Amino acid sequence: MISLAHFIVLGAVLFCIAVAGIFINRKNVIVLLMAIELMLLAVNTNFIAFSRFFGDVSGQVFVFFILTVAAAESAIGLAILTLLFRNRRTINVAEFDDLRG
Amino acid sequence: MISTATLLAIVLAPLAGAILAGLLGRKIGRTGAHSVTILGVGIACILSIRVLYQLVWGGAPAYNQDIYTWFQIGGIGANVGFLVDRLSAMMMVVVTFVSLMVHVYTVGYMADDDGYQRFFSYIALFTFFMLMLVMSNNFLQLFFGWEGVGLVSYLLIGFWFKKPSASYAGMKAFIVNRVGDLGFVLGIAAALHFLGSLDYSTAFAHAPSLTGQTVEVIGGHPWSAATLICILLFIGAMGKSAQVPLHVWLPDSMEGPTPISALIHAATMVTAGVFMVARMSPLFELSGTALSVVMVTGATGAFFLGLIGITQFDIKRVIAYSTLSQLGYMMAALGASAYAAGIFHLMTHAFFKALLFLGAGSVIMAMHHEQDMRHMGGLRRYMPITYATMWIGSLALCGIPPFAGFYSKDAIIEAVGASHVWGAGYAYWCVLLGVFVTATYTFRMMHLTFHGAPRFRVDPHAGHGHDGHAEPGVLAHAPHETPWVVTVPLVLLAIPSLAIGYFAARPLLYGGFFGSAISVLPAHDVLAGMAAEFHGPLALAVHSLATTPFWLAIAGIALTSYIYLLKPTLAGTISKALGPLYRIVDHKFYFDELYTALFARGSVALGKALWKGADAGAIDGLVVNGSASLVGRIARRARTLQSGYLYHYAFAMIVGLILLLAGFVLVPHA
Amino acid sequence: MLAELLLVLWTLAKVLAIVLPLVIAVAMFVYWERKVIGWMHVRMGPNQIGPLGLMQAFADVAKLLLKEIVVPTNANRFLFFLAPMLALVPALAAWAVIPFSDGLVLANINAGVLYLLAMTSMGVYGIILAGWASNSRYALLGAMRSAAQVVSYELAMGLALVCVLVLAGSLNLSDIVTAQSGGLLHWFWLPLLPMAVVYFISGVAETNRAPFDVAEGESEIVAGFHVEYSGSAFALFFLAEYANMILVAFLTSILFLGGWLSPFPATWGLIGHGSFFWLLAKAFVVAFLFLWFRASFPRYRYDQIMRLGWKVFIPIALVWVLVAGLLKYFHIVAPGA
Amino acid sequence: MSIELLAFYFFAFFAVLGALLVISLRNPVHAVLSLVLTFFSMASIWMLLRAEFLALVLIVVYVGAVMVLFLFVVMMLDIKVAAAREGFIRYLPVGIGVAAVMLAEMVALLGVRAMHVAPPPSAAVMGGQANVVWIGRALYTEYLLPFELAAMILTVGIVAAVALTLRRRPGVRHQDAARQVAVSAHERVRLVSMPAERGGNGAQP
Repeated sequence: MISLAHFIVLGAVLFCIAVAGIFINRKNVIVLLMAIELMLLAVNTNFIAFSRFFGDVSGQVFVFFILTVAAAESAIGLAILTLLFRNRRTINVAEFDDLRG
Repeated sequence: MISTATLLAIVLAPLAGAILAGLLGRKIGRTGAHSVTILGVGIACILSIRVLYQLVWGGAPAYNQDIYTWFQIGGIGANVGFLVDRLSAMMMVVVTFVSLMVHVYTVGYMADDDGYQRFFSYIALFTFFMLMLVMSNNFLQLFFGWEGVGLVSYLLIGFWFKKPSASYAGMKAFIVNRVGDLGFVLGIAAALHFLGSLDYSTAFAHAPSLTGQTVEVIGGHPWSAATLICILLFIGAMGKSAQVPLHVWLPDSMEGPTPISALIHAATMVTAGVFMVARMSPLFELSGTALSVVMVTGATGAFFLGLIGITQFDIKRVIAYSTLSQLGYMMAALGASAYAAGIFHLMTHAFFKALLFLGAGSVIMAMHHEQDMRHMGGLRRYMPITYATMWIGSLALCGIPPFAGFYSKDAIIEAVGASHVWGAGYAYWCVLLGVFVTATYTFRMMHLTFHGAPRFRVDPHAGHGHDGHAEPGVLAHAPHETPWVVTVPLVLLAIPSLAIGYFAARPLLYGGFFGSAISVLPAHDVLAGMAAEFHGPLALAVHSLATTPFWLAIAGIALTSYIYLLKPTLAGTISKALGPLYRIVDHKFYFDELYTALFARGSVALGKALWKGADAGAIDGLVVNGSASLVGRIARRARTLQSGYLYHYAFAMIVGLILLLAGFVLVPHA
Repeated sequence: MLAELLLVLWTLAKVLAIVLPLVIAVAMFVYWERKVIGWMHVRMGPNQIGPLGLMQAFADVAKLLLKEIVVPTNANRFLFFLAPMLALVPALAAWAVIPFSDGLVLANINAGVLYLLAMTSMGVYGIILAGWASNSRYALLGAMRSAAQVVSYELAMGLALVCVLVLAGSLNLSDIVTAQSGGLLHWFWLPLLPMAVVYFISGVAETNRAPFDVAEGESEIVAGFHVEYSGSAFALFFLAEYANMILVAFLTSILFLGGWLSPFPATWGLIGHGSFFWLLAKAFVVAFLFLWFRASFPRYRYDQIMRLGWKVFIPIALVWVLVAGLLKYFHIVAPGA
Repeated sequence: MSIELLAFYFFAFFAVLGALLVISLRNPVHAVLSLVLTFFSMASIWMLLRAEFLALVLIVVYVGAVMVLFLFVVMMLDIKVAAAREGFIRYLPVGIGVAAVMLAEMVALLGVRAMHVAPPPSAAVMGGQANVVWIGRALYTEYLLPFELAAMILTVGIVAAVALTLRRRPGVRHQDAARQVAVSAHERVRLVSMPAERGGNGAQP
């Protein structure tokens, strides 16, 4: 029988994979961005699962907004990335340390 | 009736002059500066004489009124007000008259000084403060005037601030006075605490309640409250009136211009202590101990500090030590409860000491700012007026009848002799021998300065200037009599020095002149006993020819005349023969050395310890630099956290998230 | 369990019933295209193989299947082979929600229009990956052009769809068709005429057909994203492109031309009733337009394509969304039935 | 095991596989495609949750647009794969450790056992409406203002993205449609009066 736990655990697994991805691919901005997208996906899955199991539309509405914002975020993020590459000829995060104290 | 407006005019006229001369000195020029200040002080002088006249002959009652409320704290009012009775009126006349004389004299003395306007501003300001002190009707205003004159004194001692010795002397005067002022402030506070008011009349009205009250300054030793208050106040007087052992600043204050020495450090300011003790007579009368302290201190100064005068060669210093000695006389009189005698001597001393100082200043001018008597001599031919007036001053100082000093000093010696407070015997010997000492140093000065052969040389090619000479004892011009602005004050001061004693002795000493201004317990009233033997000034003068003090004075004059006029080499021989004794006196009883070792070195060492240890070490090193470097060190560590690497921040967030989750997992749910 | 298994098998059968005719339709469409363009160019077109050259398309298929697939050096083999499939799968998957007639639909889902958008938007992957995996500059350039073009026109297309579903009040394609019932004038082409045009032209651009075929651009970049493909791999792209064309033709028919509905009153008997053949006929006409365009128009320049998409179609579509909303709000256009 | 559960495991497997590939693949293009796989699988899982609208929006928005953008960027930027992969092996254990700890914590915290509840009938949940209608009603009534706000965010996002990446390169020819339309006849042709050439080997007299 499919249950709420299935979806929640799936979300948790995806989230943790994304966390691991951030740890492992520390130099690659694109993979970092993708890991963030993965996290959002995991979170969204939880929202939808709860919405479904509790019969509350708010969860899905929230996912809708998250998708909206995330789309805008990745668009701007990629634009910034393009600019970065244009100016620095690299997307290696290790070389973006202008804010070092 | 004395009008408030008159009193305000007396006080404010010198202040206005001071402000005009001080702030607009450049605009109004030299003539303007001395005109406004002389005008201001002149107005004050004339009005003061009128006030005194009203009080003494006009039958006007004493004026005691608050004019302005300065502030009010918890029932304690600080007011500006005037108490003008015969005591203060007499002081006002003395102050303004001497001040006026000095103003006029200064026109000549400072004629070619750069700080001309500044000087006039200062002395006018001094007159204002002194009047505030004298006319005050409460402790706080008294303190205001007290500090004000101290400030001006500091400014004027260091008037030639480019001269290091003058600067140091100014600072010395200021610091020594701080010691006295501390006691004074504590005394005022104690008076306020026990008497509940700053106002004289209220406070004195409560004075009898002090009897029996005790206070434990040191645990287990109850002190009489009256004694405590009086001794604390007297410590203030010791500072201001240069009593042993706080006298050390006065000789050094001679670094200031001579008119200042005359005005502040002889006639007026230094007598503020005497005036204050007289003013506080209702309090002092309550404490026999305090009177003893006053008398012993004064008498000690009168004799021992006079001794120092014999060894000095600087003409102004001789007069300065003479002042110390005479202040000692005044204090001794106060200690004997002969307040009137003390004040009487204060007045006569103001005239003849101002005269002597101004005369000395005249000599110094004539000698082109040479002060060393070893390079003088025979000046009587060059400056007859100065010579004549100086003679009058000297005789007054020595107490030769019928000069002013005779009456006051004789009264003091008698009063001390008649006193029964503890230490009166010692004090009597001191003041008695002091007469001989006084005559000795006075005529030593006269002989060295005016008699004998000149010990200077006139050389038109020698360097000429205010700062001194290329060679000591060499003058560019021959000495000459000083201009009229100098000699007129000398003459005007010589008149009271000559005659005031004769006219004032009876009313002041025995006529109850001061009335309620001074209160004396019957047990202490020595003057009353003396009044019985008083048969008029002339009779007293004649009678004195048969008394010890007169012959002691004559002996002093004769001795010095013999040594300095007939056997000039004898002085050196005697000083050699006396050896260590001479050295002790010559070094002023090693007071300065003692203070230097004890306080100066001590405070330097303390300061150094505080500087190195507390300031540089604790505050700079630990607190300031320490905290700064601590911040720096923490920041250096913390800075490494801010790597600028995106993933480090991501790590931090994730680790935080994990910890948060762990917290939720580990903490059981409520 | 058995019932579920049977359901899966039945669904598979239905899928086959759609895909197989579709593939044959593609083959015949290619033949028809060559014939029509030939006639328009006053030439014969294919006429050698089979009667009237009918078997030409099948011959081509055979040829392509038999040809060797050449993989360029340094090409990404996995993606190189994945790309054609990624191109074809969405093209075929989209057919799942197409209602061929009343009730005749593989998956009558509520969000059919969204599903269509989703599938068409995925077609771009095939193109991009093909271009990138080929390790060829021409291919990559073509892929980039194509991808940008597809993404741009998808917006206008989506907005046109929004207009339709505002009027229909449903995302279900069958419902949309039903909403147009009531005769020729009730079809959405009339109230949404600009949108119909925008949708169709966007469809042409989406499928990279002439005059928007800069992704292939034979005269500039040889053959664009599939320049390195040969044999059956190329055939898959070919199949996907034509399947998409037919899909756009069907969708235009369904969304704006009343789908299976008859233009004639129901009283007219057989031709007055809606049926699959009406849809086929409409789609045929629309598909013909593709061929006509190709034969008539010169190719757009790339910047002109972009300008048309962003500065003409999207503003028009945005305005018409408002118009459609007003039409609906004031009941000027009420869904039929 | 119901077919729904089977489908769940099937899609979940691909979702997790895709996610693992995203973070471990060397080639960013492959990583992007893996992410597409994950998105696709998760969209299917959302379908299982009867969230059709969001599932399709996920595909339209993410697979159809965002990931295409990613692909674009990855392809256009000349990424040095080796540098980007620096320290992969070194940080692998840390990453796995952190992820494992986190997963354990999450599972413990969520109390997975307590969630073994069967889903309620979807029709009952949505009040008999289609999923799209369900969400639509909520969006346009209760969440109208946030919805408008989301639209604003998207607009700003577009403007920002364009403004950031727009660059005017000198020397590039642009077509100015307005000028083309507004052109007048005398601007099209320029008549040049050329003086006759003298001398040379021309045949002019």
